[in-house]
Amino acid sequence: MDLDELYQEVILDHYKRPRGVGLREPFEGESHQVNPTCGDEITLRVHVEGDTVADLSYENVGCSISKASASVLYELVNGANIDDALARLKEFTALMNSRGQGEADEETLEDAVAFTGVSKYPMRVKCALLGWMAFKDALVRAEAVPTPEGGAE
Amino acid sequence: MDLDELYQEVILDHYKRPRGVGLREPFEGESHQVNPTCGDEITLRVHVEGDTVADLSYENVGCSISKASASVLYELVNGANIDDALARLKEFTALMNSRGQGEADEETLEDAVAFTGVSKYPMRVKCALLGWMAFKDALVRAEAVPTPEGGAE
Amino acid sequence: MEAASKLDVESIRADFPILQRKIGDKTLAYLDSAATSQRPVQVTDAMRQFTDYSNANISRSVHTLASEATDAYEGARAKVASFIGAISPDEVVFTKNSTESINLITYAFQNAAVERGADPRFVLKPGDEVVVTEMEHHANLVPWQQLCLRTGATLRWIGITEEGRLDLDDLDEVVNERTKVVSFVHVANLLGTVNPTSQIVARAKAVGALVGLDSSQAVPHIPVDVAELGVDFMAFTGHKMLGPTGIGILWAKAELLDAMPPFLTGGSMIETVTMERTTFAKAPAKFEAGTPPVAEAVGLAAAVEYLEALGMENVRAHEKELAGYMLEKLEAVDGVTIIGPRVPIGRGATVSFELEGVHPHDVGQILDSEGVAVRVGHHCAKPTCIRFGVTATTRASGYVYTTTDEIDRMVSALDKVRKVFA
Amino acid sequence: MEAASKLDVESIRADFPILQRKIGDKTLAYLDSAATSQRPVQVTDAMRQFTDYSNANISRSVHTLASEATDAYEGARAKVASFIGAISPDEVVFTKNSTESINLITYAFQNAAVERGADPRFVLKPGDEVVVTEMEHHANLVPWQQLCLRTGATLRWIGITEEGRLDLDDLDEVVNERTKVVSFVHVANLLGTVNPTSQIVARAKAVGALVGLDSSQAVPHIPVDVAELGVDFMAFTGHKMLGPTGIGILWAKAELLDAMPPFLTGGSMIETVTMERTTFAKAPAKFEAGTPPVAEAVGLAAAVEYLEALGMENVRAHEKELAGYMLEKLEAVDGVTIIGPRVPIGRGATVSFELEGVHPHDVGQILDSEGVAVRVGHHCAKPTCIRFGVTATTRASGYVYTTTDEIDRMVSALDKVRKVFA
Ligand SMILES: Cc1ncc(COP(=O)(O)O)c(C=O)c1O
Ligand SMILES: Cc1ncc(COP(=O)(O)O)c(C=O)c1O
Repeated sequence: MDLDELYQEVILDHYKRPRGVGLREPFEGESHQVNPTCGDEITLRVHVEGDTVADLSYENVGCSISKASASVLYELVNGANIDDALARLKEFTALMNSRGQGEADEETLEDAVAFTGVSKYPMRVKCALLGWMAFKDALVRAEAVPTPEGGAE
Repeated sequence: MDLDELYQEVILDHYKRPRGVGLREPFEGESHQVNPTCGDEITLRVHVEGDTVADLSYENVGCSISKASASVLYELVNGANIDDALARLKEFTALMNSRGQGEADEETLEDAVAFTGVSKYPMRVKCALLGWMAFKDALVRAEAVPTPEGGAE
Repeated sequence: MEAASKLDVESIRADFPILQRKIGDKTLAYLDSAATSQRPVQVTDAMRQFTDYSNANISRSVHTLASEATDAYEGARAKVASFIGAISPDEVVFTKNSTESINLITYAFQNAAVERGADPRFVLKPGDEVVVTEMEHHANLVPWQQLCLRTGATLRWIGITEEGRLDLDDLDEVVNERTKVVSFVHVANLLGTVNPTSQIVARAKAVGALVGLDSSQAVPHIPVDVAELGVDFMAFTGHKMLGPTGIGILWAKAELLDAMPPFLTGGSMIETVTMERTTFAKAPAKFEAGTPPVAEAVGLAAAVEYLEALGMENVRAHEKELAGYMLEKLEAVDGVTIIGPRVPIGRGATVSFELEGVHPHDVGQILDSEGVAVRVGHHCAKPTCIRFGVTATTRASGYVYTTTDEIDRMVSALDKVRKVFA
Repeated sequence: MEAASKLDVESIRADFPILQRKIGDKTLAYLDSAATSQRPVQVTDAMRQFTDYSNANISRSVHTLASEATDAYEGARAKVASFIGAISPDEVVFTKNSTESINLITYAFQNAAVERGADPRFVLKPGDEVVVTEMEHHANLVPWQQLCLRTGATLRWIGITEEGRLDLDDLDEVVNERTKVVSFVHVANLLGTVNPTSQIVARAKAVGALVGLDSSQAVPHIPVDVAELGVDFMAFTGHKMLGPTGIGILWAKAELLDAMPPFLTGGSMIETVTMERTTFAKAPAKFEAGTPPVAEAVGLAAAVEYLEALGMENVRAHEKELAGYMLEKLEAVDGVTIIGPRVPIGRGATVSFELEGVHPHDVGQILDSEGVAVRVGHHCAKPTCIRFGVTATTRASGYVYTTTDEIDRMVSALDKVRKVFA
């Protein structure tokens, strides 16, 4: 069990000092996600201006991984172009599902690279993805992206 | 597998030439019993006069053990005093549930002694008891004996 | 169709310790695989290894054992999904047996009747019809009967020809605009008939009915691909396919599972719970309340691997040979009448028969004394028995480990039966 | 109460191969037995021996294997019955887990609502009330919620005191003339509380309500006697009592089982079947549709034998000591708050706690890196979490093989947690 791999400095730092936390106005889409196994929750809002994520705001209860992940998400997508944000969402999701086999691109994922180790812990992947799933869903609700087949995840 | 123990001459003889078969009138109690595992069935009637089983009549489909057993039942209880018949019923049931450990009394059980071997074959005990259960139930229905707790078996 | 390679039955038999078993002084000839198959060491070893090394409850904690157990359980789901050609593991629900799988479907209808906003496909009313066949196992008959009793819908059925085939002459009448669901047996457990599915499935689709299969006797014996079959749901069971007892499978289209109300409720199937109100997880979790059969899933995965290594085409070819051999030998026995198809086409290696003047119980008993294990009774298919005017039959059934030698032993034991009851 | 003899934990541990398991380079300290217990070799050996020697489907044929399998299965039923003081094996129904056992009861009510001539005790109408507690596992809450939703009955519950005990002050108000059934947890899986039963049972009887227990966490840990408890039904589960997954138990009074409509329907639970109509077998067969968990019943019987050999009084005494030790050590850790009773009286060796400023997921993860397996999350008892204002807890739970040494390891690992999250 290489704990350091999981609890990287970057992650602990985001956990202790989360960026962008709080629910703000205005917003076009809001999503509430629950991790049924542990009861962790996030409420996340997006405010879209043109093709930009003008604000991403959230409140959450959860473990270090889920809280740090939401904070990193904020840093990565707040103020970003929606297409770029979606690309990062896709990249991060793939990394999390890679079971430790993924190669993270520091260029695009920045601090989120620190989550590479999490993908080796299947029971924690859901924690890391909770905020990102909420982001995806909030974009759909904001009608900033089309509804996926079978509804939002 | 000592087959001879199961398929005694006496049993095969009763199977091939069943005694007392056929449904007759008059009767006060009739019982229909099914063995849910194999679908074997018996319909059995009792005609009671005073404290005597004045007639026991039946029709059945089933294996050699169940048919021979009904035939032996007829021989043992037809024309008998009800108390004696019940004593035999009790004795025979105990013998069948003895898992090969029971000692049969030839004095009271007569041909039914041949069923001692059947008690070693748990899957066949139900066959041997089918007619006897019907007899017990028919007596209850004829109001010749009190209703047992929880209804007839 | 002839398979290129055959099964190496001798080396298969070495994997099944029970085949060394003596019954009295005779070696066991196990011809009762349609009731339950035997398990190879690969299955028992996998379960033992799991229990002694990784045992934990799943999906509920972050410790290493729980993670390994969850991986093993979900891995089994994925293996079963790919074995039957499901597009996603999420379409596979683990139950306790085929019977629960079918009840899960019938209770979806029953619960939809008392739930607000239920999917109209699951809402049955008087005038609606449900269709089964006359050759069902009780597992695919009684739940539908009960459902009809409770909703006022009408149960209808497709009959059986004298040869033991489905009588499709009046299919268009039986399956009609009033039909909401058609559920029928894929391979019949008493008759051995392998039912052609496409005509019934097409007709069901044409009238807008849901259509499902009881494939309890199919998945173990023939290649099965749910996409190819075009059905909406399918039930089968672990213990008939070299796997353990205690695990069954319901496959259903994702979209259908989403539309179905939950059945058993409790832990692990919820999204959130307060004292007042519960919301539910997505399928398959939605249908798996409580601790699932974890070790059994591990065993089932090993069984599927075993069958995949043999190749289901080879399994089918082997059983086709067995069926032909059984039919030929049995037909030659004095007083034997086969109940079910008498040619090894569109049938499996499960053969029911009557021996004139001897009750199946007695046939089975005497065969047992020769070490030959067959099943006798109504085989949980009483309506089929009624159709053929018998109360019970003797049934011999083969599987991957069955030899023609064992069939020969059964046939000679029938001579002994005739002697005892001459 | 002090037991005369204690458990010989070292020799017990030798029976559990998994306790030799290494997590990384640390030996496993398994403190998650409340989620699922481990299995001794006696259980796995019994199942293996059955599978390799006697495996067959039960009650369905006359051959030797079927007869042995039926004996083994029915023998397991008798063993379980005597273990819990049931007057007859026929009062014991095998299910797949506790969750199914409880659903079997709730569906008896649901089916009674749509069946003609149903026993009035099972017919719920608007105005009728069902009582549970706030400390239920979801398994004994969600099924009753669903039942109330579907019948219009009202769900009520007994609250929890700050100390984690049932608040019985307003018992007479909560359980009243409108109450038709009271179902409550015997030992709470999150709080560890062992609930006193007599007062609730007496009140339920006084108002003519049926009363049952979720004894999933009780039967494995303390002596349980259904006659003494005076309840009408009780649910528990194999995998928490040294037995395998895939088997659960419902005990209910014979008279009640007779009065209940069937739940799952299909093979082996019928008396006779035609295409039109089915009549049902008597209990317990009536409630055991399809192939039951035969090998699992064999394993469960071996588990019961193992527990009987230890003596349930000794098991209780051992766990009382563990509980006391755990509470004492945990209370001494900086930042730890126990959720549930803080004295080892009327509680089991299952202790939930919070560590200030650290989420249970992170606690569990770091404990795991030290080889210590605890469970973290809501433990399928979200309402209890809400009651105590937490979303999740860390829970350590001991059993017959648990040592104080393992508890020490957990406590020192908590230091490491505090360091990482300082
Ligand atoms: C109190 C209690 N009830 C019910 C259950 C459910 O048991 P199972 O998961 O075996 O159905 C559990 C265990 O998870 C429990 O602790
Ligand atoms: C055709 C068919 N359907 C359903 C079943 C029921 O399977 P299970 O007993 O595993 O529920 C069986 C086997 O008994 C069967 O042969």
